[in-house]
This record gives sequence, C-alpha cells and structure tokens, in this order.
Amino acid sequence: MIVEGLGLMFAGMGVVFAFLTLLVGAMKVSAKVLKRFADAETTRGSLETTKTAVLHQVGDELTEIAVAIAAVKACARS
Amino acid sequence: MIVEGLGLMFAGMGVVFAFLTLLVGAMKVSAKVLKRFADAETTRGSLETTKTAVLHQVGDELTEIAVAIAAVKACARS
Amino acid sequence: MIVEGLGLMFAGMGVVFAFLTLLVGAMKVSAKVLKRFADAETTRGSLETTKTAVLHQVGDELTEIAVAIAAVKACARS
Amino acid sequence: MTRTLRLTKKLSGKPLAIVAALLVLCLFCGVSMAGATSAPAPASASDTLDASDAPTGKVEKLWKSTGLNAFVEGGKALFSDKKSDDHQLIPLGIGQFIMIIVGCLLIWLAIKKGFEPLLLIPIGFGGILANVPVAAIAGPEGFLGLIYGFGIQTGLFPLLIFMGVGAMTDFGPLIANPKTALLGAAAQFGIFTTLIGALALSQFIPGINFSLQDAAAIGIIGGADGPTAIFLAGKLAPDLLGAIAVAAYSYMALVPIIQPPIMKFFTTKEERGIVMKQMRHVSKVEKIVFPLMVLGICILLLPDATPLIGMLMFGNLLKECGVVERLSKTAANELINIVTILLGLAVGSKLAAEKFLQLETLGILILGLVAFCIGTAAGVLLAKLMNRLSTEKINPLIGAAGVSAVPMAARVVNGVGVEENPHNFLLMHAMGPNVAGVIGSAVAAGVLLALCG
Amino acid sequence: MTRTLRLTKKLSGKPLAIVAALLVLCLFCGVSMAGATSAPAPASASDTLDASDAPTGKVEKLWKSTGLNAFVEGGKALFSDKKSDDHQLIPLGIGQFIMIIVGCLLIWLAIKKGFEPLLLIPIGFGGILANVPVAAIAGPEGFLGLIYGFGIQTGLFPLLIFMGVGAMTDFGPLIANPKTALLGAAAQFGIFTTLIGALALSQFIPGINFSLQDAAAIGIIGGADGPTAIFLAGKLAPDLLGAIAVAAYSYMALVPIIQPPIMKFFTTKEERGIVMKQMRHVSKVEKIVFPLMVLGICILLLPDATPLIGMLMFGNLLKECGVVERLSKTAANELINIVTILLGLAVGSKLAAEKFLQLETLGILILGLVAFCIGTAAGVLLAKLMNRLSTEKINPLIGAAGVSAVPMAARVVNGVGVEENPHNFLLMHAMGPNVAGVIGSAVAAGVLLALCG
Amino acid sequence: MTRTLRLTKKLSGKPLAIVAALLVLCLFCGVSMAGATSAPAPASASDTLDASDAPTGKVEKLWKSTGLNAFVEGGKALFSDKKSDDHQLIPLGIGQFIMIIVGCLLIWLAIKKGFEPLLLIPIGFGGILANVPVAAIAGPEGFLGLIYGFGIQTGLFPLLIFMGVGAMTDFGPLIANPKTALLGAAAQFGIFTTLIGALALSQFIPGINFSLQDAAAIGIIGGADGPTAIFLAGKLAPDLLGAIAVAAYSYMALVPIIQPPIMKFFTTKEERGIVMKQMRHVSKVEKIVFPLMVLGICILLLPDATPLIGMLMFGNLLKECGVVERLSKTAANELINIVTILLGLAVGSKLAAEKFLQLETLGILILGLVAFCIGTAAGVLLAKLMNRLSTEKINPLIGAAGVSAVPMAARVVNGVGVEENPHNFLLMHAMGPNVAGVIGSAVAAGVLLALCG
Ligand code: NA
Ligand code: NA
Ligand code: NA
Repeated sequence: MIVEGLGLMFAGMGVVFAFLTLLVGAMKVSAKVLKRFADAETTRGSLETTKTAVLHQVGDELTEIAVAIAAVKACARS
Repeated sequence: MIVEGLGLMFAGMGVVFAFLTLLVGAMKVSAKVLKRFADAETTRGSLETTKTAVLHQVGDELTEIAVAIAAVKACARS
Repeated sequence: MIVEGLGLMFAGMGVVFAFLTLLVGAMKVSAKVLKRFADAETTRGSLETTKTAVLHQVGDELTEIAVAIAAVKACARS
Repeated sequence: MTRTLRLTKKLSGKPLAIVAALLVLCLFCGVSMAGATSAPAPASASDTLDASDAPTGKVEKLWKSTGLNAFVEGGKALFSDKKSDDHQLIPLGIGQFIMIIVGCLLIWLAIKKGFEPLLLIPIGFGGILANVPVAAIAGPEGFLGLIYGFGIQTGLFPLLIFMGVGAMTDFGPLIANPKTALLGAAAQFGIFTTLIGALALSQFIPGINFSLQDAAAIGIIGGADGPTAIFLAGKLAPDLLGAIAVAAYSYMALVPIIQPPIMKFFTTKEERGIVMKQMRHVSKVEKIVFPLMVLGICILLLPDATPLIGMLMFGNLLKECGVVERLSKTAANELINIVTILLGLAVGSKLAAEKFLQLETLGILILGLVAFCIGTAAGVLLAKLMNRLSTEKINPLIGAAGVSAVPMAARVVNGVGVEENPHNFLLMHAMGPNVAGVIGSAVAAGVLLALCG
Repeated sequence: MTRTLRLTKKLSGKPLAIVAALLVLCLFCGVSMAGATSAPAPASASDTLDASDAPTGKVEKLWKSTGLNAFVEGGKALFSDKKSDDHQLIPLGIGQFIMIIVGCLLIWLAIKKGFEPLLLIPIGFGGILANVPVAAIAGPEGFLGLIYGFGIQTGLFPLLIFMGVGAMTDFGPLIANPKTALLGAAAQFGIFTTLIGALALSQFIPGINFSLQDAAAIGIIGGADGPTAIFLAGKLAPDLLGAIAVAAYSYMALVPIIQPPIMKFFTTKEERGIVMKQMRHVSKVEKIVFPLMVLGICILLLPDATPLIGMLMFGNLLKECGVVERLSKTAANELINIVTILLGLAVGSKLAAEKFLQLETLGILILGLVAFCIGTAAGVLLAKLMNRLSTEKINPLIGAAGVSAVPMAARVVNGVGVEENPHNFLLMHAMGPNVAGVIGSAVAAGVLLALCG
Repeated sequence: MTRTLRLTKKLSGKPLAIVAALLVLCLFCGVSMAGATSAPAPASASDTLDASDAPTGKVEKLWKSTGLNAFVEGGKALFSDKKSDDHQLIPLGIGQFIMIIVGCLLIWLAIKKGFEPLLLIPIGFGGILANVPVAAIAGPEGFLGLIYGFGIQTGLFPLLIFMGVGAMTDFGPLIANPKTALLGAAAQFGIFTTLIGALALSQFIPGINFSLQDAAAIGIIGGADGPTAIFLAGKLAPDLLGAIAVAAYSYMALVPIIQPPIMKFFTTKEERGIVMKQMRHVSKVEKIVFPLMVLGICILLLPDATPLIGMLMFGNLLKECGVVERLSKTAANELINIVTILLGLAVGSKLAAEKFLQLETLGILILGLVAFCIGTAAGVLLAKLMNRLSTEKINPLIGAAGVSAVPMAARVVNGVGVEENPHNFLLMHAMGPNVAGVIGSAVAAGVLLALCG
C-alpha cells in the first residue's frame, strides 16, 4: 500500500504543479492581454486618486480643526 | 390547446383585475376610515419634524466648523 | 395522575434547587479561586480606565471645537 | 352583454366602474371559452383541468379555489350536518375565519400594545397563513410546514435562539450575588403547580384530556421563557405548541400588569423599601468560567437539559471570551433575527383552527396565567424566608424577577421599588434572579424531558 | 527522459521550464510506480483504484477524470455516432462547453453592462459549475443539486426573497393614488398573451413541445418579477427554470432599452407631457393596514396566491409596523443577501447543457421579449383609456411601470417623462403601478397555479 | 426527617443550608410520593414512567438519567469487565469525561493562547456537548448530529466557508508575481509524504489501521487549510474528521512556533536578507478575470476539485467584480460567521470519545506535525532552486508561506525576514505563495478525491 501511496504522491504533485504552472502561464498571458485595459483604467484610476486626495484633505481638515482650536486657545490666552 | 389558453387568459385577467379593483376599493375605504388616525398622527408628526430640524442644525454645525477653520486661516494669514 | 404530578413536582423542584444550589456553591468557590486573576486584571483594568479617560478627552475636544467656533464667531462679530 | 354596456354608460367618467365592467366581461368570456373548448379538450390537459367538462368548468374551478367559497361552505356546514361535528367544536371554514381574526388580534396587540412584537408579529402572521383555506400552507408540503419540520420538530430553532440569548445575557449580576440564584429556582414552582393543575382539569372537566406530556408542556409556560417553552412543547406536545407559545409570550408581555399586585400583596411597605448594597465588581475570568461551570453542573446532574443549557452557555462563552467577537455579534444579531422570523412563522403554523379552537386552549390560557402568579409569589416568599435566616437583607421584590421574562421582570421590579423609594434602584439586583430564572426553567424543562419524554 | 533533460538545459534560467520538466518527470514516475505496484495490489485498494491493473493505471484514471477528456470525448461523439443524437441537439461535452461560455457571457453582461448583477452573477457562476463535466455538481448528490432541492423545489428561497422585497418596498405611492393599481393589473396582460404564444409555438413548430404548465411558467416572464417567475417555474416546469429565470432577469435588465420605444409609440407628445399633481401624505396606520388588507383580499379571492402575496406582505408589515426594526432590517439585508447567493447558484444549476441547449430555450427567450412588450403596451393603453373616462388626468407613461421590474421600470418612466418636460418628475407616480405590478404578477401566478398546477 | 431538621437548626442563619435541607426534603417526598403512587399507577403513564413500579421509582429514574451515574458506571466498568474492553481502549464513561477535559483544553488554548479561536471554541464546545452522557446530542437524532448531517456530510458548510474566504482574499500579490504560485505547489509536498507516512504507520504499528482514504484525509492536514481538510475528511474518512480538524487548526495556530526553525535551518543569512523589488500594480480587470481563469484551468484539468476551487473563486469574483458589494460583504461576514458557528459545533460532534480516544488519533497528530514541517521545507527549497535558475532572486523565506494558513504563514515569513533585516518587509511578497497554497491544497484535495474517493 505504501508503494501505491508513492504513486499517489507523484500523480498528485504532478497535477498540483501542472495546475499552478498552467496558472502561472495564464496569468502571464492575461497580464499582457489585459494591459491596455489596465492602461485605460489608469486614466480612470487617476480620477480616483484625486478622490482619495480629497479624502486625505478631509483628514487634513480634521488636523486643521485641531490647529484652529489651538490657535483660538492661543488667542484666548493672549 | 390554444383555445384553452384563451380561457386561461380571460379567467386570469379577470381575477387580476378583480383583485386589484377590490384593492382600490379597500384602499379608498381605509383612507376614509383611517383619516382621524392620520390627523392624530400629524400632531405627533410635527414633533418629529422638530427633531429633523435639530438634526439639520447639527449638519449646519459641521458647516460652521468649516467656516470657523476658514476664519482662523484667514486670521493666520493676516 | 394528579398524585403522579405531585411526584414530578417534588422531583422537579428538588433538581432545580439542587442545580442552582450547586451553582451558588460553585460561584462562591470560583470567586475565591479566581480572586488573584481578578486582582491581576484590575491592574490592567486601570490601564483601560486611562484609555477611557483618553476617549473622554476626545469627547472634550468636540466640546472644544464648539467653543472654538463660538470664539471665532465672537471674533467675526467684533 | 347589454347590461354591462348600460352599466358602463351610466357610470361613465369613473374608471373604476369601467374596469369592473371589463372584469365581468372577462369572466363571462372565460366561461364561454371554457364551455366552447370543453368538447375537443385534449387528453393532456384533462388531468389538470378535470372540471372543464361542464360548461362552466374553469369558472367553477376558480370559484372552488377561492377562500370565499371555503368560508361559505364552512358556514353552511354549521347549519346542516351536525353529526359530523362530533369531534370538532365548530366547522373548519368558520374556525379558520376565527383564527384569522385571532392572528390579526395578536398582531394588533404586538403593534399597539407592545406585546413582545418580535415574536407575536411573526406568530400572528403565521397563524393567519396557516388558516388560509385551500392553500394548506401549514400542511406537511406547505412552506410553513417545511419550516416547522426543519426547525422546530428538530429543536434547532429554539436552541439557536437560546444561543443568541446567551450571547446577549450578562450573568455578572448573578455572579456578584450568587445566592439570588435560589430565587430563580423558587420561581419555577409555578411550572409544577400548573402541571398538577393541568392534570386536575383533565380529570374533572370532560372536554379536556391532557396527557402527562401535555401537562408538562403546559406547565413550562410558568417558566416565562419563550424558547424553552417552544423547545419542550415541540418535543412533548406538538399539537398544543401554538397555544403554549402564544400563552407564554402573551403573559411575558403582560408581566407589568400581572406581577405588581402579587408583589405588593406578599410584601410589606418596609420590605419593599429595603435598599441593597452596591454589587462587587465581577472579573472577566469569572465571567468566562461561569458558562463552563453551569455546563459542568448540568452534565453531572441532568444531561437531558444540556441541549438547552449548553447552547445558552455556548452563546454566553462566545460573548465573554472576548476573542470571537464576530461570532458572538452574529449569534446575537443576524442569526437570532433570521431564526426568530422563521421560528415565529413556524410556531404560527400551529395556530391552525382544528388544533387551536378547542376547549383545551382555554384551559392552557388560564393555567398559564396561574403559573405566572404562583411563580411570582414563590420567588417573593423565598426571598422573605431568606431574609429571616440571614443578616444581610435582600429586597423581597427581586424574588419576582425569578420567573425569567428577561429583562421585563427585572424592570417591573425596579419600577415597583422606585414607586416605594425613588432612590432605590433594584434593576441590577433583580437581574441576578432574572437570569437565574432562565437557567432554572431550562433545568425544569430538562427534568420534564427526562421523566415524561 | 533524455528529452526532458535537454529541455531543461535549453531553457535553463527560466524557473517555469524547470518546473514543467519536474512535472513531466513526476507524471512519468507516477506511471512507472503504478505499473510496478499493479501486480501486488492489495485487495482493499482494488475497488478504489480499479484501473490500476493496466500499466498506465493511475495516469489513465487521472486522464479520464479530467475535464479536457470529457470535452474531447464529447467532441468525438459529434462526428462519430449520429444515431444516439436523436433526443439531443448536440453532444454533451460540446454542450457543456457552450454552456460554460454562456455562463461567462451572463457574468460579463452583469459586470460590464450592469444586467441585474445581484442575480445574474450567481446564476452565471452556478451555470458554469453545473456544466463542469465529471463532477456532477448539479446532480441530486452534488451541492448545487442539494441547494436546489432544499430551496427552490420547496419554494422556500423565492418566498424568503419576496419577504425581503416586501421589507424594502414602500407601498405609499400606491396608497396615495389607489387607481394606479389598475395599471399594474393591465400590464399582466403580457403574461397571458405569452402563454397563448407558447401554446401556439408548441402547436406549429415541430421541435417545441410545451405543456400547458410549461406555457404558464413561460408566460410569467412577462410579469417581470424574478422571484415570482422562479417560484412558479419551480412548481410547474422545473426543467425550464434555468431558461425562464435567465430570460426574466435579462429582460428586467433590458427594461431601459425595451420599454421607451413602445411607450413613445403608443403616446402623443401632449400625453407624455401631462404633469400630475403632488401626492397626498399617507399616514403610518394606512401603511400598516395595507399589507393586512391585501392579504385579506388574497385569502378571499385566491388562496393559491397566499404563499407569495403573504410573504410579500409579511415583509412589508415588518417594515411598516415600526416595532420590529431588527427583524425587518435582517429580512431586507442579511437574509435576502444569503438567500440571493444560494438561489442564484441553485437556479444556475438548471443551466445544465442537456436541459438548456434546446430549441425550446430560443422560444422562451423570444416569447419573454414579446411578453414584456405587450405588458408595457397594455399598461400604457389602459392609462389612456382611464384618461378618456376621468377628468383627473394621469400621465399614460406611468402605465408602462405596471410590468413591475421594481424600481427600474419606474425610473425609465421618469426618464422618458423628463425627456419631454425637464420639470416633470414622474418617479413617485410611477412607483404606484410599479408596486401594484408586483402584486398583479403574484396574483397571476396564483391563478396559473390554481388552474394548471 | 429528624436529621434534616437538626441540620437546619445547626446552620440557621445561612440561607444556603436551609435550601439544601428543603432540597433533601423535596427529594425524600418525591420518593415517598412515587412509592405511594406506584401501585395505582394508571396505564397511560406506565410507558413514560416504566421504573415507577419499584418504591424508589422516580428518584431511581432521575438518578439513572444523571451524568454522574453515567461517569460512575463507566468508572466501574474500568475495573470489572475487562473482556468487553477489546475493541475499546477505555470504557465509555471515563472516555467521555476525558473528552470533556479535552474540549475544555481546546477552549483554553483558543482563549488564552489565541489558537484559531473562531474555530476551536465552537469545536471545543461541540466536543463537550458530544460527550455529554445519556443525552446523545451528537447522535443521528441529536441536534449536533442533525447539523452534521445537513452541513458537513453534504459538504455544504466547508464550501460556504470557502466562498467567504474567497470573498476576503486578495489575489493581487499572486497576480503581480505569478511565479510565486509554484511555491504554493511545492508546499503541498507535505500532504503526500504524510499520506505515505500514514500508510507506513498503518503497516508497521499494530493498533493503527488506516485505509487509503484515511491516509489521504490525514495527509490533507499538511495543506494547512481548515475548510479543505474538513471537506475532504467528511468525504473520505468521517470517523477521523474530529481528529483531523483539531490537528489542522491546532497546527495552523502553531505556525509561528513550527515554521521559523525550519525556515532558518534551510536558508543562509544572506538568503534571508534578500530584498525583493516592489510589486507592480494589478489592474481591476486582471483581478476579475483571475477567478474565472482558475476555474477554467480547474475544469480542464481536475473537475473533481471544482466544488472547492469553484466556491473559492465564486466568493472572489463577488468581491472583485465590484457590482455586488452587498453579496460579497454578506458572504465574507454574516454568512461565514453563521456557518463557522454551525460548522465548529458539528465538527466538535466528531470528538465523541469512542471515535477520538484511539491510538490512531495520536498517529494523526504526529503525522500532521510532520506534514507541516515537510511542506514548509519543500516551499523553502523550491524557492532556493528557483533562485539558482533565475537571475531575479526571490527571498526563499516566502516559500514557507506556501503551506497556506492564510495569513498567519505570511506574517511569520515577514517576522523572520524583519529579524534579519529590519527594513525588509516580505508580507506582500509572501501573500503570493500563501494564497497559491490555498489553491494548491484544494487541487491536491481534488486529486485525492478523484483517485481515492
Ligand atoms: Na424561568
Ligand atoms: Na408584474
Ligand atoms: Na495549502
């Protein structure tokens, strides 16, 4: 039965490697084929980046609130 | 079998119209019957409107924060 | 059958009381056994209290924002 | 044809009338068509449209499939054949109509009066659906019947609800003041007196025939715990499940009305004013050990109660262990909500007229009320007894919270206490017996399962 | 062996090549091993590895278990044995391959074109899984088959979806303007004309053989309501379920393309410009009473429709009663999401090639489209008729919303209206016939169940 | 009677003592009552209370239904009848007691040591419940048995978990660096060596008898993927499911302890310090195409793996397509949480003493550990081999992440890398082999199903 297990091991590892090797190939092909989609997306992506930037700005604004409060406090003290 | 289908059509459309016609009648009756409940509700509804107004005020406050920050910035610049 | 019911009652109430009396005992024992864990926890608990305090401070900061806005408004008016 | 045309003219300007006319026309044509086709009806359709031989085939079939016809036939039966009426109080059609009204009543109580709406709205609606004539929604092939078979017959739904309850319950007040657990035990007295009451009714009133199992399932109403009652009734007396569940949840909702007079009757003004000292802090590790401890006692003493107690404590362990928050939140929210909807509908399926409209249901309702009262009294009286024997006094009002009905009973205790002394907040102290009552009624259910199951 | 070594040398520096070599080596060794062990194979393993007698045992078994082999065998069959091809348009292997492409197409339409993605992505994926050769995922033992049996054969999933739809639907616009309900009735005309169309196709085209049940299930596509279509098809014509569901959801997604030309064809410029007066406020109690009223009419008139109408109204009652928010939110979110995933996959399991790749599917797709068009036209025409007979004019465009397809159809109406008059917002007015259409198609489904079921 | 009174007097002032006295009184009365009623016991009750003939009927029945009795009887059996002990290592009562301790141990590991608490708490609790004597909660009629039959025997629960995992997994790092997929393949070597190890144990150690199926199910522990292990064990070796699941999740939790020494042993200081270049950006469309591509390869090469791979990729498609956020969020949150609770309990039901307390369990635990070690080593060694053959070096540490155990293994890789060079963050690079390992072990499971199933 152990020898049979060895057969299972070779068959199994063979299929696992075959599967993932095929997948590597497929990913490489799809990366090339889909490149122009990706390029098109990048343009849109930059728009999204702008959005994110806006969000960051909102985050900054919270910092600004803190700054504003500090400023007002400073004012109040002075 | 097609003629049988016609029978099904008349029976079916009949029931569908009967159902929704009855529903129209029932809605009209219930609208009249339930009118005084509705009136009672309106009084309570005005309370809810007040609540919503309060919420709006909260929203206004956020705007105020922005205004405050702008003011502080302007101060800082000047 | 009613007398049988009485038997059920005594057996049932007996088990219920036995169960919860055992539970009372177990809770008392566990309270004593676990006391040192509880003590150890208290030390950590004080850390958490600090955290809560920090949170309160955040709450205070929101109040501060309101104060700041009021101050800015007062400024703007003056 | 002429008549419909005249009708149309007369009511012209009102679209509703036109449509009504169209409708009559349609049905009329349907009849004619069906009549015309009846002769050359193909064989393949004959089994599906077996009534199409008569000229009025399709319309007749349609009429027979209406609920109106079913109700009317039921009504006719009321006056004609009395002899088939022996084993049934009222004929089916009328009975179903009454049960639909009962379903609406439950929904009304839930919405308008706030009677445990989370359960009584699904139960009421399920009850209406179960009594729709012709459709047999609650039958073994109907979807309510399927949900019942999947979730309640197997006991799965009440157990999942119990898990969710465990994930929502804080046993801290009980751990802080262990002896209040005994009050949760005393309040189960109502269960067993009701059991005896059911057996007595069965013996002395001719129309009522409860078996020992039935009596046990009825008694558990006194436990004031919905899932426990549904679990036990599903195992011991499925036919009475509808009445038992409705009684249990109704009385749980009526706790603020039922309990205060009893609490006041058995206590003096001084006793109600007793102020209890503040509770000690309960450590996290105690709360984690607690569910395992309860489970351990349950395994040693009463394995038959482990499904109920076990799931309650599993939910509580998920909550208290602090490392599986996503599971405990799901158990206490989405999962319990989904199961509540399905459980309510399935319980409602047991409100079918032929099962519910019996003299026995009246007996169940009365017995359930008695169970609540006795449970409340027993809790209060044990608290007074404990005060006699101990120097550290407890407010006897909190004994009333031992009937479970979490957290309603504890709130009622708090309310009665505040009435007496506006600065005496008993809520947390009452939570101890309250959650102990949940354990107590699950244990009682286990005993009944072990001895009558 | 030499060849793989040479290959390795030549492509050295590229890890992929080495791995490929290893792989060949592995498989080769596997063959040798299996060959070596074939003689002394122990008895206990002989049943699990029955092909291991031949020298190439394991590899052959492995090859036979690949999908590649199944497709190729199917392809071979295409050219060889034509005589077993009688009852099947194309051989299984090729058919499954085509259906996998169809599944991908549905997913592409859903993602790229926004075709009802919530349903078409699970359906498409389920379709792919159902057509995986060898695995039999959609078979009675496969997991898709199990989900199908549990959720669709019993009708449970469509009913739970309907409950969720009820918990998301606001019937306010219908209550405010009751007579728009009639438009929702008229639009169901498409259902019954399609039914007749299906029977006609069946009679005149040789390859198509629809029974009356099949025709009824196909007709319901015209109801433009997914769960209703799945519920009815699951009861009357399970074999056609895949095609019917795909057609229903596809055309619902195509509403913005299908409806506008028809709407414009049947209305004049003036009619499209009619401005409707603002709606009255609908009180909370009216909204609570409404679902019970609909249920009551349904029970009186058509008990066979109560499962569908009942669950829709149950969901709506949960939403409107205002006291069980946690249940209504769960019904409208988590529960409907979970059921949608499982329903989609299970419906997809009916896209198995041997059921789907039939001439009949083409017929279903064409008939479904016709149904949509007729339903739209009927709604618009009844609106025009009602305007003739009433002084209070309604914009006939809103009649087109009667086909259901909530809320897409109402939005399309609004779009066409705004095109004519930029200040004429018809959205809320169109919601009345739109939600009435949901009720209407459920009623039509009930009639078909009662007369053909 | 006198004794209880004296006891009461002596301990007066302590309510606990009074209650204890009451309790003894109750039980005593119960005995008397039962004795008194035994003679005129009605026929209807005789079947439910069959032991009531003897004077101590009810109490005896109650005692027999306690867990204490069951444990004691089991204990007695240990010393008395040795001959019925042949097919069982230890008597049932004691075995159940030991398994309850094991359940508590798992819960303790989960809470205190952070061992995969999401799974090990439900499994541990389910294990306790399954070993409650008398109640037979894990039996075919018990609720755990029902959940097991519904969810695990059918494979449904692991597949739904896999869908949720897919909806939470980002395959971006793998797509950005495809060749790391091979490391995920190499790490599956542990599965097959363990399989052979199990067969060897079976041949050379007398008490252990694993069939080929058992060996395959044990091997999959080396896949370090919980749902895959449960799915395969449920199909091939249900009796070993408990031990396999516990081993899989325990070792996944132990990854930070098991892997680092092996990783360090097989790599030099320079190799561990290799800095990998930053990853390229992966476009949205690549991420959408990826799951369909994997599914396509799976269909072509190994249809038996499609249920697992298919559901994983379905979940991932829901996540990546971006148009069905409500479905992907439900799949990754509420649905996976609900299924995790039920799956954990059901897996725990396989920790019943008679199945678990076998020599074979010890073998499984040891083999599982060996599988992890070999898988880790194989991943690292293939990474080194790939470095030999390619100019673009990869850090061989990331090979260790190929065993799956997402995301623990990748974090461990990052930790070991940072130890060597504080500015070398390998987390994202290790995620590639890590998610490839999930695919790899699902493929290995498919092969084992195809060849041993
Ligand atoms: Na109770
Ligand atoms: Na419709
Ligand atoms: Na793996």
